[in-house]
Amino acid sequence: MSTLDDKINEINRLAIQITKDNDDDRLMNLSIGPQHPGSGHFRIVIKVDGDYIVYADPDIGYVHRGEEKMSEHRNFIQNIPHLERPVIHDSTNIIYSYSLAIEELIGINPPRRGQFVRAIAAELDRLVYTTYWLAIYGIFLGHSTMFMWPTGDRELIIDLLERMTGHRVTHAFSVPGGVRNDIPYNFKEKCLTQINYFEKRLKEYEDIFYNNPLLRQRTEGVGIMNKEDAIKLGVTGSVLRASGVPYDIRKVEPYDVYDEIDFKVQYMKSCDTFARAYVPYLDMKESCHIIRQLLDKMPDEGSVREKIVGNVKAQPGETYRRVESGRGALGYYIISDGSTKPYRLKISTGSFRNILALPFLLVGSKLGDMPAIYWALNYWPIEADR
Amino acid sequence: MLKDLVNPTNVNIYVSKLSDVLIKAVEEPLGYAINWGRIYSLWPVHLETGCCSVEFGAASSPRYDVERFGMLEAFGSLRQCDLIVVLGTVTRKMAPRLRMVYDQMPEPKYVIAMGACAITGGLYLDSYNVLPGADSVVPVDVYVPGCPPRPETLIQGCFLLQEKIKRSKIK
Amino acid sequence: MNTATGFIKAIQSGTKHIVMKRFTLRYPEEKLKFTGDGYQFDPKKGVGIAGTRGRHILFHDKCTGCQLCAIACEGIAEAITMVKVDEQWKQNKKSIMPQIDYGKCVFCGFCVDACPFYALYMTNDYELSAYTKTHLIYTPAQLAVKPRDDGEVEIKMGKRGAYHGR
Amino acid sequence: MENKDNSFGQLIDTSKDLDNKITSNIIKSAIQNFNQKIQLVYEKPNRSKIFVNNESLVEVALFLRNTYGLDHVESMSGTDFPAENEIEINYHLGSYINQDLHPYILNLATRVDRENAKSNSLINIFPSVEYFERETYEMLGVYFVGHPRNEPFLLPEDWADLPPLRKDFKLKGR
Repeated sequence: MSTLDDKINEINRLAIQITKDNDDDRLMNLSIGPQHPGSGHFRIVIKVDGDYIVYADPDIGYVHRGEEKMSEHRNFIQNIPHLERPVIHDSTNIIYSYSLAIEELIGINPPRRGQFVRAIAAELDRLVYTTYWLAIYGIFLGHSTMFMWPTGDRELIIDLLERMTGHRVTHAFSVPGGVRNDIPYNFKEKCLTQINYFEKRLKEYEDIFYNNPLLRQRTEGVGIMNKEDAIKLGVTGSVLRASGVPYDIRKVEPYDVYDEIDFKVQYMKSCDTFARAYVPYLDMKESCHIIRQLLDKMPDEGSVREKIVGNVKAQPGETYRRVESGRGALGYYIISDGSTKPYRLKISTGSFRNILALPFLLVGSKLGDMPAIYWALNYWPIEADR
Repeated sequence: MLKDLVNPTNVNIYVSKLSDVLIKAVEEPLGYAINWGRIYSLWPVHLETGCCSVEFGAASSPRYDVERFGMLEAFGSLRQCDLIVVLGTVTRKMAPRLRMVYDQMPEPKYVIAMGACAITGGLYLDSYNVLPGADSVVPVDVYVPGCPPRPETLIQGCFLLQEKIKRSKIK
Repeated sequence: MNTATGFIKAIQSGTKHIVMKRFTLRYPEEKLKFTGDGYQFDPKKGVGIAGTRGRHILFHDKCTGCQLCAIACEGIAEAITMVKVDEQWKQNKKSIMPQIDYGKCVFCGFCVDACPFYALYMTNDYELSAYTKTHLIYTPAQLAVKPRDDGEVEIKMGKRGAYHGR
Repeated sequence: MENKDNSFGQLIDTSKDLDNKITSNIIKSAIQNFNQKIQLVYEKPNRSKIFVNNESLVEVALFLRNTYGLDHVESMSGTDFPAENEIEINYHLGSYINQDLHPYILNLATRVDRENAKSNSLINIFPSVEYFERETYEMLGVYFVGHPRNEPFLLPEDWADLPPLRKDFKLKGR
């Protein structure tokens, strides 16, 4: 008998000691991803105290493919297919700034009609990216309709882009010197009808998703990043604009034909997750306006491409060109030594800059808010990893 | 005479013979039934290895709606899945995780390699961080080419996989 | 906005879709119709002709075996290799023609841009899935086959929303 | 390739263009403040590049941030120059506060020795540089003094090769 009692006492004593001695037991380590319905190609190490996150450390690099090193071994045209892979559903924009940089290094100017076609493709791609982002945001918050509607309406835009470029998502459409092919016959009318229909559908998103009291409760006042913090962290794109800084590369440093286009920079001052989720939606509405203007102002005739040979040589020098992509400023820093290949190529992407804000926003918030905060950062893991 | 036939040793033999006949009679239809069940409940693991996940998402969109065929219903739990779609590039950092996920899945399990990167490494043939294809990590049943493949191609690949399952013998 | 109004509006906007047309493309029965016969390139003008970038088509009577497509693909995916063919053509002294490995091909179409003799185009064929890797390698003879012409459905706009129709 | 000598003849006369006037003012005053420590490499519309010694990197960055409101890092990269046995580090500075400087990007460049690559971290001046510096440490092997986390980031945990963006790291088959 005594032995059993002793044992029980011993166990109780040990158990009490363990829970007492180790304060770290209060903290639980969570590793979210890479196999997790709400993570994607991304892992985040989180420590929670009860329900509150006290430590967050993003562990990225699951899709790091060494694009910057690879591009040193390919010529300027051969670089296009692999450089657009980081964001395949926003591939015109990621090649747009590359094209601008190479055009500057080679010293050519695309024809005017080519510039318009490229801008149309870029705006359509922004719609494709943002609708996909919105669909995943819907499924993150458990709103299945918001997965189905944007993915369905996204196909309208993908259909347009496919007619225009020849592939659903990886277009390889914008090249240094313009675009690869002219728009097909009666594209203009089709584009206008589908964009008008898409815009009508966008209004319905507001009713079912953005004005939905459940979404409001999950996002309003959650993950606040005020203006000073946003500037300090150097975030970009919709995350920055949601914090009350009206900064859009299309406006502040217009490239190609954007200085002829009349549009507003959409921004909000509420600085919370709802603002970060709402600004891309406002951007989509603005994109529809821009596309209509571009179609209207586009010259009917003319060449679309200044043909360059595959092994074109660049002037020695360096350049930094950027465009406004779906996730913010997307810059290419290219150093050329006068050969047919870049000496060094650096992609500065919006995702890589925005992910810095994730630990800042997560620490102190509740675990249940993690998906809402994480995906509202407009983060696409592959683009950050490159 | 009858007594000889029905002694305990003989009964054992009869029963075993009868069960052999029964198994033979049942095996094929039963296997067919089990396979039939399997092909219409292909549940994939939600492990995104690369950028083909965008077109995987598009495949479950209202336009293509693969759930019409009872497959690719995403967001299942790992332990209840029988299909893993390798969605693109397998990097060195992701490869151990991919194998880990594959090992945790219950038998029978099937693998679809989606996209050029998952088949041979594709564009990243000389990259320092990309493996030349998913079949160096997991055995692959069906290859779906494209970069990324159209959702139609993925659906066609799933039809091929269904055909393969239909013709396989259950153990 | 009031919470109750928000819910009612959300439900209302969803309910409207009961009467909307089905957007789904019934894939194996119906196939999409594309703009043209596939992506083509006009070397004289220096611009392409819009079209879907699917499997390639090789015109044996025009291919000269100049390897420009293979050189273009060298830095992209190394999908094209030049192989010997049995046929004899006047313009193709070496009798070599491209063979494409679709396990590597990324359908960027830069090989089509590189071809100066109108010999290599792309088609609307996209159904290429296979059980083994070797089935993905298309020989010049296989590449010469014109895909069967089907696909007649495209997105249409109606009063009850977008749908796929003829 | 790099024109490192400092000559004011390179300055484009930009008295008409407002943007360029501001940017040349920045560079002029910076050069006046840090006598001999800053060299102008080039100046183009909305882009310019200055070169500083690694010792004075932090004070120049601090001066640029406090005086002109170049408050965040757009991009940061390193480039390997094996011929000169040096690694160049570029900080692309931009501004959100100063509205006139919105389109402007200043490339703040410095060079460190290739064998013993060590540079001062700017993390206390620009918090936005944190992940960029971690990436540069990993990809080029430049140790940042003062950075709390010089550790693997993008590459696999068991990476035991050269830093991949150095020029003597060869890709297979190239």
